[in-house]
Amino acid sequence: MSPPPPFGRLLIANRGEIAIRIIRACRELGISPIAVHSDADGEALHVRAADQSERIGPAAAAESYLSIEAVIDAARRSGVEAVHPGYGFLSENPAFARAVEDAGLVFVGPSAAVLEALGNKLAARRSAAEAGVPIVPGTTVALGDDPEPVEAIGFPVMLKAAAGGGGRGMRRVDAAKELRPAMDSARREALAAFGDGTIYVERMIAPARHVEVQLLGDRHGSLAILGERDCSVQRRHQKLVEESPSPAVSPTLRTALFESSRRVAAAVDFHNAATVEFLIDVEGNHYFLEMNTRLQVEHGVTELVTGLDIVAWQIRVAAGEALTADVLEASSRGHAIEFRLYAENPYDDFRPTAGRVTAWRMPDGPGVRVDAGVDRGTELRPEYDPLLAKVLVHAGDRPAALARMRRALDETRVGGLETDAGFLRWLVDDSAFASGDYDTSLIASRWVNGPVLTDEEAALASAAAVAARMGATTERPEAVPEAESDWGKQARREALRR
Amino acid sequence: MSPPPPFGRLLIANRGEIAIRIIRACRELGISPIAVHSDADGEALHVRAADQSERIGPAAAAESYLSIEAVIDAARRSGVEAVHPGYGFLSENPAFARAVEDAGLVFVGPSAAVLEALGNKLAARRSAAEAGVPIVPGTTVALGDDPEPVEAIGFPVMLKAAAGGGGRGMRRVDAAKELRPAMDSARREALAAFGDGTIYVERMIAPARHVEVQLLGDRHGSLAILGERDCSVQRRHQKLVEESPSPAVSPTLRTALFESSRRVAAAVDFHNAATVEFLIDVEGNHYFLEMNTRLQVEHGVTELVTGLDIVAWQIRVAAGEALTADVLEASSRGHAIEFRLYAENPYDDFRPTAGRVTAWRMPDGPGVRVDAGVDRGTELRPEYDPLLAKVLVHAGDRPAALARMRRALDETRVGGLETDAGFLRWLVDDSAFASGDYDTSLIASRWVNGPVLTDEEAALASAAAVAARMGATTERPEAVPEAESDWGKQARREALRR
Amino acid sequence: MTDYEVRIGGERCNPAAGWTLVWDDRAQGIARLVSGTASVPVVVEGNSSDWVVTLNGRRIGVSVLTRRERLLADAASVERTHAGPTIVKATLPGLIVTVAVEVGDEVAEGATLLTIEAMKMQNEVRAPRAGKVIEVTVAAGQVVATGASLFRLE
Amino acid sequence: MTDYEVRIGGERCNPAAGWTLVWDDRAQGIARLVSGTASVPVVVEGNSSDWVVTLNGRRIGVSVLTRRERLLADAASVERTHAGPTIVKATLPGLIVTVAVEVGDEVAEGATLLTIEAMKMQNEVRAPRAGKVIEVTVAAGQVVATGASLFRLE
Repeated sequence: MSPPPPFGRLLIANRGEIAIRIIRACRELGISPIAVHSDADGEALHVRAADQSERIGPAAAAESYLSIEAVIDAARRSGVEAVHPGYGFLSENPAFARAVEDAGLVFVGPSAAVLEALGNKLAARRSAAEAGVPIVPGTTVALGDDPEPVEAIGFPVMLKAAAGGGGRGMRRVDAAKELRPAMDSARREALAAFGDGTIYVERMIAPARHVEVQLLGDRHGSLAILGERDCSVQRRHQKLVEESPSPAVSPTLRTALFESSRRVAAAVDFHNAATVEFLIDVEGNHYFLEMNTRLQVEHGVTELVTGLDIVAWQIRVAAGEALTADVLEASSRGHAIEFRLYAENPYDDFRPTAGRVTAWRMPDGPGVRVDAGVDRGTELRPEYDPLLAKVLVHAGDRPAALARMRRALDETRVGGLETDAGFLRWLVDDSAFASGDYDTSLIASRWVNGPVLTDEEAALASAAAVAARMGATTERPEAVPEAESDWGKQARREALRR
Repeated sequence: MSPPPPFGRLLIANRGEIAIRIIRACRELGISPIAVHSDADGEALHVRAADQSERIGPAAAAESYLSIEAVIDAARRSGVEAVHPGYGFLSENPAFARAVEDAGLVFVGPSAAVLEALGNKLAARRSAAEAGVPIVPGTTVALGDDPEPVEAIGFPVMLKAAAGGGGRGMRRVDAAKELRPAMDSARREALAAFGDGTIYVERMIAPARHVEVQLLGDRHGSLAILGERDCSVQRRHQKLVEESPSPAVSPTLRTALFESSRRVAAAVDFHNAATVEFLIDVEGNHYFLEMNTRLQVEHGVTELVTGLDIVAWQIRVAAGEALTADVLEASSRGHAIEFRLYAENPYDDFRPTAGRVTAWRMPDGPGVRVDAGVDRGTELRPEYDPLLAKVLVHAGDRPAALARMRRALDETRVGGLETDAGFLRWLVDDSAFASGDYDTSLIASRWVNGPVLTDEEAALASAAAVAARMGATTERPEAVPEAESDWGKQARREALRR
Repeated sequence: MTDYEVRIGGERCNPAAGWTLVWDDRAQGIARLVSGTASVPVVVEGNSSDWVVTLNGRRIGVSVLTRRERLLADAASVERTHAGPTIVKATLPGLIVTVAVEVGDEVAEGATLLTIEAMKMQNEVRAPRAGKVIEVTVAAGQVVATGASLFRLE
Repeated sequence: MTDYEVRIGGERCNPAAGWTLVWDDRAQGIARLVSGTASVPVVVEGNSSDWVVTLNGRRIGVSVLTRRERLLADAASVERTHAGPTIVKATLPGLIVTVAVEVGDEVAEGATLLTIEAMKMQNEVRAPRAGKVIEVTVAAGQVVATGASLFRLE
């Protein structure tokens, strides 16, 4: 009935929600999932979800999740046949892919050569330009100490790390006098994050939409293009919200994006899953940014609109399976949105927070999917990414998806630490986001540090705190004996409108 | 951006998971949902999920959820504009629909006249036959004391309640000598359940598949046919598992089922949601059974494959909206399965159980939807239906959906009371179910009271209990000091295979 | 090392070796049994000698007895065997629909004694052993709670 | 009736009238505020006078003081205002990347004092008020826990 499992056992060289996502794919494919953990993660959710977990070192990521040697050792010890790197950590590291293959195991991802060719963002820019794909104007060689190439482009510009990813080593520079310190700080951050301080420069395209195209390829030369995602809602050049289809992409532009993506992929011997990222300017021109040769955080958005299981397919093509017609001819249905729930404070520039999760309730029901990496009692550690969970919705069209997301957020309850939920709840009602006509400056221009606490919110919070202090049996908050005030009525109307 | 809400406030004349499902639809439509509750349900999940809840009487359903007067009073008190009856209780009661309309409110369902015409299964049989739709051979008038019409059909036969539903008042009779007591007992059960002891008889079609077609109509004459569901896995003539598409329905049969459904609906002035039920015999002939003029428990299966929100559409068409092209041309994608999690003992003839839910963890992640009616701490009461939650999965094809359901069941944890989870976990691996080639006798012929506890299971349960008694810090169960036995290894292999 | 005797359904049972119980959410009894190479989800409820382990969705009653507890339990069991009447109790709460026997009736093992309506279903209560009905403590129309006495059999 | 004084961010605040707090899961602090016609989901944490209420995803610190507690708090606050040095503490644990000031530096309010790496991001610690740095207790490369002293300002 069910096909034989692609592998007997598979090691997941990652943690958090993506480790759990891969564990679920393994279970559904009949594969025994083996986790890894640092000393900080001995009781983490991903460890509890796997069949077994191998310790790979102390809490510091550099000595555990980023240690090629430790992960390869764990794979050898546990007798797995394949290794899935997830995203981040070692997922785009060619040396890791090579070490996995040298150990006689299958790396679930493109070949080391592809990771190498595309992992260097500068080399990827050159390769895309050669393939006839438009790139963001800027340098295609490493930036030295001479500021001349930057000044030739004209301010504002973006400095970027050649080894970059996740917004690290990225700096916007608006004037010549800011250039030198920005170059230094970008180089320092890039060196710390990637061990490579090489940077380059691109013209600042603003306003811009950030749109990416999902690719899935097999080892037999077939390539599926699984639609686009809009990732324009960002803070610190990192994505917070993704949706598919993109409200900014016309059928003509979609065809052009797909064609450019196909060319970039064709320039290398690509297989497995990857994403081609583009900026779209106000005229609808698209510019290649980079190609991420791994699973993306936001892959679930594409899974919802296409009905495909991208993670399962990653594993299947890694085992040599060919993509089926279902995948190659997949079409998009309805509208999907992902909101990322992070342990960070949106009222303080989205600064990461830490602490223990004391309340944890996730939404469910029709059209809602939650991929969580924590549960009640989890202690958030400063060593790792503060992503708590991804809340995804799928509905017939964009307005229905927004209404569903609003409902899902109202069902979501997290206590014990600051999260970006206040921002997400604001965003779903923001007129620019609701209209679909927004760009990468949305957070910077419309949120800043968020709206001030309204009198209504303060009064409701006060009522809750007083009632809690007085005990659960309180029938009404007794601190205010006078008759209901006008804004009390207003607050109820607000509450009703939600 | 989002359309104006169809109604300001809506009363949900139901409880449990379906009340929560409707509350969610209300929230997404911008409607304020108002619940009702009996004295037994003051702290129930559906009460906590609504904006407000009206008490409608004591625990006994006859004096609360089945009391037209109490529900209409609650609707008047709370100032709602519409009433959604859910399924069961008053959902197919023409007097209730009329009382709602007489109170100047909108009934979310077909007109009282349609409920009347189709609620009497005998009248519906006549109407279907007149419309040229094949019906199960049997009587089309009420059965008196004379056994002759039954004997003319030939045993085995099925006795059914004219006012029937949910398997109540249904009896299989295999021989003449069993007829009289079966007639008495069927009449008694029908009278108790529906206040109407009228019964009729149908020839027993066996082996048979039970397949139903989902309809959705507006008040402007448009009718959408939203595919079929297979409901052949039943105990006590009640459904436990549903899937779409049906593995037993060929394209030709599907066309015939849809045409028959269209004819049955056309014979009455139908609008809102309903389901036309059929039996399919081994030759692929279909026979009209009945038309349920309400939302079905299993509507979520159709929502998953079509991407539509049937409950939201029920409310929208009740407010006078026309079905859009999206709905009228909806197609099915992938495969969806629903398993119903009941508080009943599958090792004791699926006898209902009661008690308090002490552990409650539902699955999530890709392709999994849970519609739950309880949470941790809920006390299951004998007065009401023992449905705890519906676990639904959606995947690209049937084998992938089965694998996903197996994964979802392994993530599901319920403690404190006996549930049918042991049966469901068995079913997902049963060869007949997995093959898709099963019929309504599956439980009776393959499960009986379930497989005996294996030595492996007993030994694992023992290990868990001993470890629990010895405390959480136990590194291994110490009761068995000897080396690992052979079946211990076997148990691990079994565990791995899952 | 404590020497426990484990019984399931009255039968002695050896715990599987090499499996560790790891709590996932102790307050709810959610745990896993893990061996070097596998992980089996379970729910564990109970305390002292009486446990219920849910495995693959199946609730399995497990008694875990020390030597002392086993001796006491055996003694109690012998006493029960020798004691006369058996009390038939309601295993679920509900409404008594029909009572099929009267005081003085001789019933066979498995004979229907009464019908109780619960969760909208008719459930039959059967005789746990053959015997003579010496007391009927309920009547049709009455609502009973779990554990309520229904009959006494001699 | 107890007369509580409620403050949010140091400002006095009147609780909304006509709302009842209904616990949904008390152990987790999950609750709803309900009035006759509406229901607002909240999470409530804390005890005694210090509470955090999460409303629309926003965490709102609420102090609920009795008259006695208020008098004590006011006294303590006056004392703090008169006390000299301010200790700048780490608000999140992480690795000190750079220290931007030395003992003796005069800093403006909001000036960057050091950069701390946590969650893979560079976070700047700024001066809470203008003053002179009289002690630097950390150095680049050091890992600090939440609440660790970093600087003292005169």
